[in-house]
Amino acid sequence: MRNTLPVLTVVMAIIVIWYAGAVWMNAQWTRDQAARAGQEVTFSDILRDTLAQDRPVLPAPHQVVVELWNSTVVEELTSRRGIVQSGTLSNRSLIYHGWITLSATLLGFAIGSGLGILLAVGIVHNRAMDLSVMPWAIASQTIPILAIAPMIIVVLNSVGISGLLPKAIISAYLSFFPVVVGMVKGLRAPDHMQLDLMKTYSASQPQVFWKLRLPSSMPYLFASLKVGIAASLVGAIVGELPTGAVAGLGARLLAGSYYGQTVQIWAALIGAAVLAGLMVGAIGWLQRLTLRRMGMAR
Amino acid sequence: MLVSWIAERSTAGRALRLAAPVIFGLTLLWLWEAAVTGAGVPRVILPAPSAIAARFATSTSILWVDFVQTFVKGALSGYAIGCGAAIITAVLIDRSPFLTRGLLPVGNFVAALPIIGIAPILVMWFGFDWQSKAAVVVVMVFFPVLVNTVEGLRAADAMQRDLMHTYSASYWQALIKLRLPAAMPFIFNGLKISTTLALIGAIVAEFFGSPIRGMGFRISTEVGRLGLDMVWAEITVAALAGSAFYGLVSVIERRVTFWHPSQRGRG
Amino acid sequence: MSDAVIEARGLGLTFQTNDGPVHALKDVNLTIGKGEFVSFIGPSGCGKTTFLRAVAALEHPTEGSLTVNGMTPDAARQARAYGYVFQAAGLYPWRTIAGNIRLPLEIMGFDRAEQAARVERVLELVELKGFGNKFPWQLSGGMQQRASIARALAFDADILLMDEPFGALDEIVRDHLNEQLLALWARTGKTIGFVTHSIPEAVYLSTKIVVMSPRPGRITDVIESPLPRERPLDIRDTPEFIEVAHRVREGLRAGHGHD
Amino acid sequence: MSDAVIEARGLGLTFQTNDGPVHALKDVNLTIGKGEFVSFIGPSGCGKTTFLRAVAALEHPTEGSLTVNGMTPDAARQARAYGYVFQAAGLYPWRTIAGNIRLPLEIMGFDRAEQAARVERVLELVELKGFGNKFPWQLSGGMQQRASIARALAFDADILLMDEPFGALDEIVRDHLNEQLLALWARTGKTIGFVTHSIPEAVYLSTKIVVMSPRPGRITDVIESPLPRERPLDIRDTPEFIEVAHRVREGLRAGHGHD
Amino acid sequence: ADDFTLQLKWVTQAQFAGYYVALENGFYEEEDLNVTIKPGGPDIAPPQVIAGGGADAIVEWMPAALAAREAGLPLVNVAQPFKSSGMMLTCLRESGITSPDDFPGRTLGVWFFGNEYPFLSWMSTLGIPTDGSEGGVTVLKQGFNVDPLLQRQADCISTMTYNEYWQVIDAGISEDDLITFKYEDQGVATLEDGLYVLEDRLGDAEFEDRLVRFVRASMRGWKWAEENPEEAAMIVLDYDDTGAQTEGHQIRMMTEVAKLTAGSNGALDVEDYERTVATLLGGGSDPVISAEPEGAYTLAITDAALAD
Ligand SMILES: Nc1ncnc2c1ncn2[C@@H]1O[C@H](COP(=O)(O)OP(=O)(O)OP(=O)(O)O)[C@@H](O)[C@H]1O
Ligand SMILES: Nc1ncnc2c1ncn2[C@@H]1O[C@H](COP(=O)(O)OP(=O)(O)OP(=O)(O)O)[C@@H](O)[C@H]1O
Ligand SMILES: Cc1ncc(C[n+]2csc(CCO)c2C)c(N)n1
Ligand SMILES: [Mg+2]
Ligand SMILES: [Mg+2]
Repeated sequence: MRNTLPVLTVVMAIIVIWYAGAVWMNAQWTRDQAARAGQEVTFSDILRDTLAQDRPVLPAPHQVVVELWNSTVVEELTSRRGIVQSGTLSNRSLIYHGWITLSATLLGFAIGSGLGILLAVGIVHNRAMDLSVMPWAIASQTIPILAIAPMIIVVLNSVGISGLLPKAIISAYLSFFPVVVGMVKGLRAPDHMQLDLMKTYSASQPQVFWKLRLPSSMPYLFASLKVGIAASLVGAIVGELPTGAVAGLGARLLAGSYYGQTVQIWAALIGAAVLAGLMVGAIGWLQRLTLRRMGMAR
Repeated sequence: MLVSWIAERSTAGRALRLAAPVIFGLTLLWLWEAAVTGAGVPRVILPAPSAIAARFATSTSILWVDFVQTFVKGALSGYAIGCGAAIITAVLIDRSPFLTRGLLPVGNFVAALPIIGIAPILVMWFGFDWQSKAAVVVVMVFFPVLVNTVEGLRAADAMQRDLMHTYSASYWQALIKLRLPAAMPFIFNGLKISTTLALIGAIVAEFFGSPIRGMGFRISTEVGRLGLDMVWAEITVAALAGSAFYGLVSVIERRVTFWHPSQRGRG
Repeated sequence: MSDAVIEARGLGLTFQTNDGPVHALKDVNLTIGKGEFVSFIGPSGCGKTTFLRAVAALEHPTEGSLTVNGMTPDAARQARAYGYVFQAAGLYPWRTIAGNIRLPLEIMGFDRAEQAARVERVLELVELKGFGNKFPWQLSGGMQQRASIARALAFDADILLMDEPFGALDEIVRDHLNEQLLALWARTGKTIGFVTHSIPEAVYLSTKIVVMSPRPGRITDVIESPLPRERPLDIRDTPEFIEVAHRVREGLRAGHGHD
Repeated sequence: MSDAVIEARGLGLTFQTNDGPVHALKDVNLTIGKGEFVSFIGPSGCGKTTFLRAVAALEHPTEGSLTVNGMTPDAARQARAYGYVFQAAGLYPWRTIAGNIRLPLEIMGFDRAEQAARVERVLELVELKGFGNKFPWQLSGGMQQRASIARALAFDADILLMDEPFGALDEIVRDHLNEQLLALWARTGKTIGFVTHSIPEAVYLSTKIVVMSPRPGRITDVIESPLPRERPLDIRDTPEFIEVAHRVREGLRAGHGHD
Repeated sequence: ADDFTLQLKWVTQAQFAGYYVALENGFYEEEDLNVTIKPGGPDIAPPQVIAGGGADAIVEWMPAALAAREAGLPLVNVAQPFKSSGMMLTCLRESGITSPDDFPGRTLGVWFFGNEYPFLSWMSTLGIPTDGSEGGVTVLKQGFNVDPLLQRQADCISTMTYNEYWQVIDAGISEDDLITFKYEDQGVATLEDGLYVLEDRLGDAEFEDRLVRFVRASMRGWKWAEENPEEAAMIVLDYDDTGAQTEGHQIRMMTEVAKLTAGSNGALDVEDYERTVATLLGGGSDPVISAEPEGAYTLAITDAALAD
């Protein structure tokens, strides 16, 4: 892999900066504690203490790694609730919570990007929709989801919908918008001559769509999907809060923050970031595949 | 349908262009009012539009203070910093193939951090006032703008690039005279999506600690107090401000990317 | 001429631009009968492309009337009356050459086998056999132009509108394609509108030559060709041919003088 | 020829494509001296564009050697030795015509006043005065091509590479531009590489005519022109001219036979 | 079995141990009830949930419940397992605060979302403005944890005796470095975690019967929890789906909660109620409720539940 070296370099750089930041940001606490205890601190004391605090402002990378390891592998292999001993994933493991969030994200992304593409198709083809949908799609995005999410959940619960779907709907709500914006632009990207050619064939709207608009929207589509799937993940995590925040990375983040478990928050954050990175990476891979097949990768 | 009838007729009239969404919206509001009053939905669940309007009218000073705190201080500053940082990062990534391969995959990881996770941390780092909200906004808008800019910087076609080669243009000259203009349609996609993200981010971040003003503060407090009419009055402000913000960016987009087929086709 | 295919009366077309209106066509009167081969020649920017586009309903005249087969150009387009070769090749970059040529066939609902057969035939006609699987950017400029000609010839439109189709081709290929085009025209009786900058080409191909002059775009001369329909390549050395060519050149020069 | 500007020895260039390699150039040997005007002529797809692009360091040869001013093409490009006119106009849509022409001047750091003066001068040269404020899509095909010629002429590169620059122009504008180009060449002593499909144009302009044939692209004939440097338009009727034109046509035909 | 849904005020923790114990130990089952316990969270307003039909009963603080009543949602207290208040304001000693007189000019962290009422009425009793005006305090909307104190972004923060206070301690600040003001000690205590239902459902005999059985079983759960804090904490841990709670913290929370529930058999002490109402009505220009509530509680349910 020719990417390995650059990625490793960047990761190394981040880790170095991270350590420096941890020392710098946690030092205040160390000094305060020492002052309360009436002690002098040397630089090496600071170094030692800042990288091993229980409630650091910024946990050191190795603390997060240990937490990640413990809350995945160790938890599943050795704990009473782990998969080895109970046969099911432990509710203390990030694998379990990650999976809960991932399933809501994927469902939400499917709904959201599907809806986004449909709306974009409508907007591009129908003047009435062009004029009326977009302002409301924009307005819908300015409504803070956290404020209405509980209402959505209450309403959905009262019609008997619960579980994965309400979360997925909130996730879809956040992800459809980037897809609409990108796809409207993409579907309008064919240049005049390309459209004129279709006109001379007197091609029907669906034909223009499938043979011209859709192929030329590909670069925009993939950029939108990448943003959309990241938004889906954020949506799924947000959606976990009003569902009682019982499971999923969002619940984990929140629970971590109730109890000031900074290390646990960071572990969940890294978990979410890894999920996001993998999903965005997957779409990038799909993009390269598609563009190569379309002869557009040069 | 009424809306499509109007749309058909409105090829010329600018007033009518506005009329379609307004009529659509009024219909929606009317249905809402009817549903709430008719079906007897408890007002602690969903207040009627009329109640919201009444509350709006009597609370303009609070709404204004909240608006300044959240939108002007939190969202706008975060938006400017976040979008700027994303574009600069995209250019850095683009500048060096090494970073393209190194930073972009890592960027995918870092930039999609969920707001719920970072908001408490950023409040801890940057304090309770608008600075931490701006920081949350920075993180939220970064990714969409980054992805779109990176994509856009690849959009110049081969012949356009070859021309720059023949001039032996420096990297920066090619960037400013070719790559960035060609990337603008993409960049503006990111900027438009980010307008609404900035607002959401600033509001939601206030849920995690704030001074006792701000749209997010008011919303979460009033939900707890069952003051749902106030909640919706704030949401109305958010929707208006967000739409205006989006509209403004769209107008700028139209002026900057007038040459792109998606803009040239209309108007 | 009872069966006029294209009929323009007092046709005018003005573009509105950021710095004032551009009168691309003004007071154009022209009748093209069924089965005619009409060439348009004139200085750059005189409105040839604009006229062809108006006929194909890609631009809408701002003055006068234009009918095609007695209908509006829009209606005629709906009836799929046109094959159009654009001045620039305009191939879709995500389709191979064969895929590009297949495009109109797919749209018009030809069946698979027929599509393949036609693609094969026109690729051969424009001497691009073996390049079907290449993508447009893998072809030279002239090859792209030939592919776009093939695309327009693949289906049988009654009216063929060609905007400088052979501009980027060398003499020999050009001669070959001229012959092929004449043969096709003789065989099918299509009506052809053809923009060219080459006076010999115009004279060699056409039954009627329209000379235009710019700003605003007007017709300055319409020359009915006295040449027989049957035209071997060496007809170009006959006195009639040279005579017509001379008249065209004079018309062109006059148009330029105006500028 | 001691002061060779462009020197190709055993030059080969192969493109790798999805369905096998394409040999665009093979075993090309050519020396172009300082101040020469060299035309390239040959069937569509024979590698003319590819050769010009290789000289301008836009493609990299896979075999043999190519030097420009004794350096690699890349180094020569760095020294801003080239003006290049592409086969398609390739104007930037977000710049006006004047803005497009100004582009290389901005990049090369001419001052404001100088930029304006040069833009004005070349717009006039290509007869586009008054169109400076238009955007590319508001121009006809030929006008776009002229704008792209103006863009290449606006700055003073020592080597001018022109890929069918006059393909979309009518005879009269073309004659005018031919004369202008010759005058410019005489005045400045530039080295010019020029692709054309017009045999008379090639003969009229060049000191040396390179005839190429395709698949793989090779040089089949290099004709040193016996015509004097001073060339009025009516030189085209002299026997020497016709003689050279004949030889070129023969070379072309031979190349095609190979196909 | 009859279905019954309870909406908690906050996430699964020992604060609600009685209900989880009753569920785990089958007390509800014995009453022929099929109980669902819904955890709360930072943006779940239990009154809203009950108004939307999402729950049969909710756990809520009395100030919020009475305010909701004034806002038009007729909540009625049917049981009061918590006798005393666990709220306090915790300050760093190094801030120099020694009594409420030192508050003006300070920055105080407060929970909002309907939890601000006790604080506001305390301040208005003290005559300290909270709107940022001269001579008042600067109020911060406190997040979910004690960071503002640790980061010294606030001089004092709100804490519960059973939860946040210990987090401060756990963070490494010794009790000596802290100074606390309990609402109980300041005479402004208001009733916390009570059970509330919607008034219009109380006429329904079938519902009342279910409710009686629910309260009876819940109180059994509470008493069991008081006696067996460690086991109760473990039960809570089992029901915590987030897996974020720790054993030590929950056992300690249970121990502290037991002190607050100790004085209650479940029945509302009317004197406490009246003290709460007086606190909320009294003091300052901006009382939490503006009029003496009517019918905001009923003793009928606990009477029936505790009869045998
Ligand atoms: N990027 C590319 N990838 C693959 N093949 C290419 C590429 N560019 C050119 N070719 C092939 O190289 C050969 C020479 O192309 P070139 O463009 O040099 O021809 P040309 O002489 O300029 O022709 P024309 O007169 O039609 O412009 C052609 O067969 C073409 O298909
Ligand atoms: N979309 C447009 N907007 C504004 N002006 C235009 C537009 N299209 C063409 N024109 C103008 O109309 C005139 C005629 O253009 P047209 O393309 O018809 O010329 P042409 O005869 O085809 O020239 P050429 O031989 O160079 O292709 C030109 O002056 C051109 O600038
Ligand atoms: C928005 C919001 N913020 C803080 C709390 C804090 N709080 C109030 S009661 C309680 C239980 C004790 O731990 C807690 C933590 C809340 N409920 N809602
Ligand atoms: Mg034209
Ligand atoms: Mg070429």
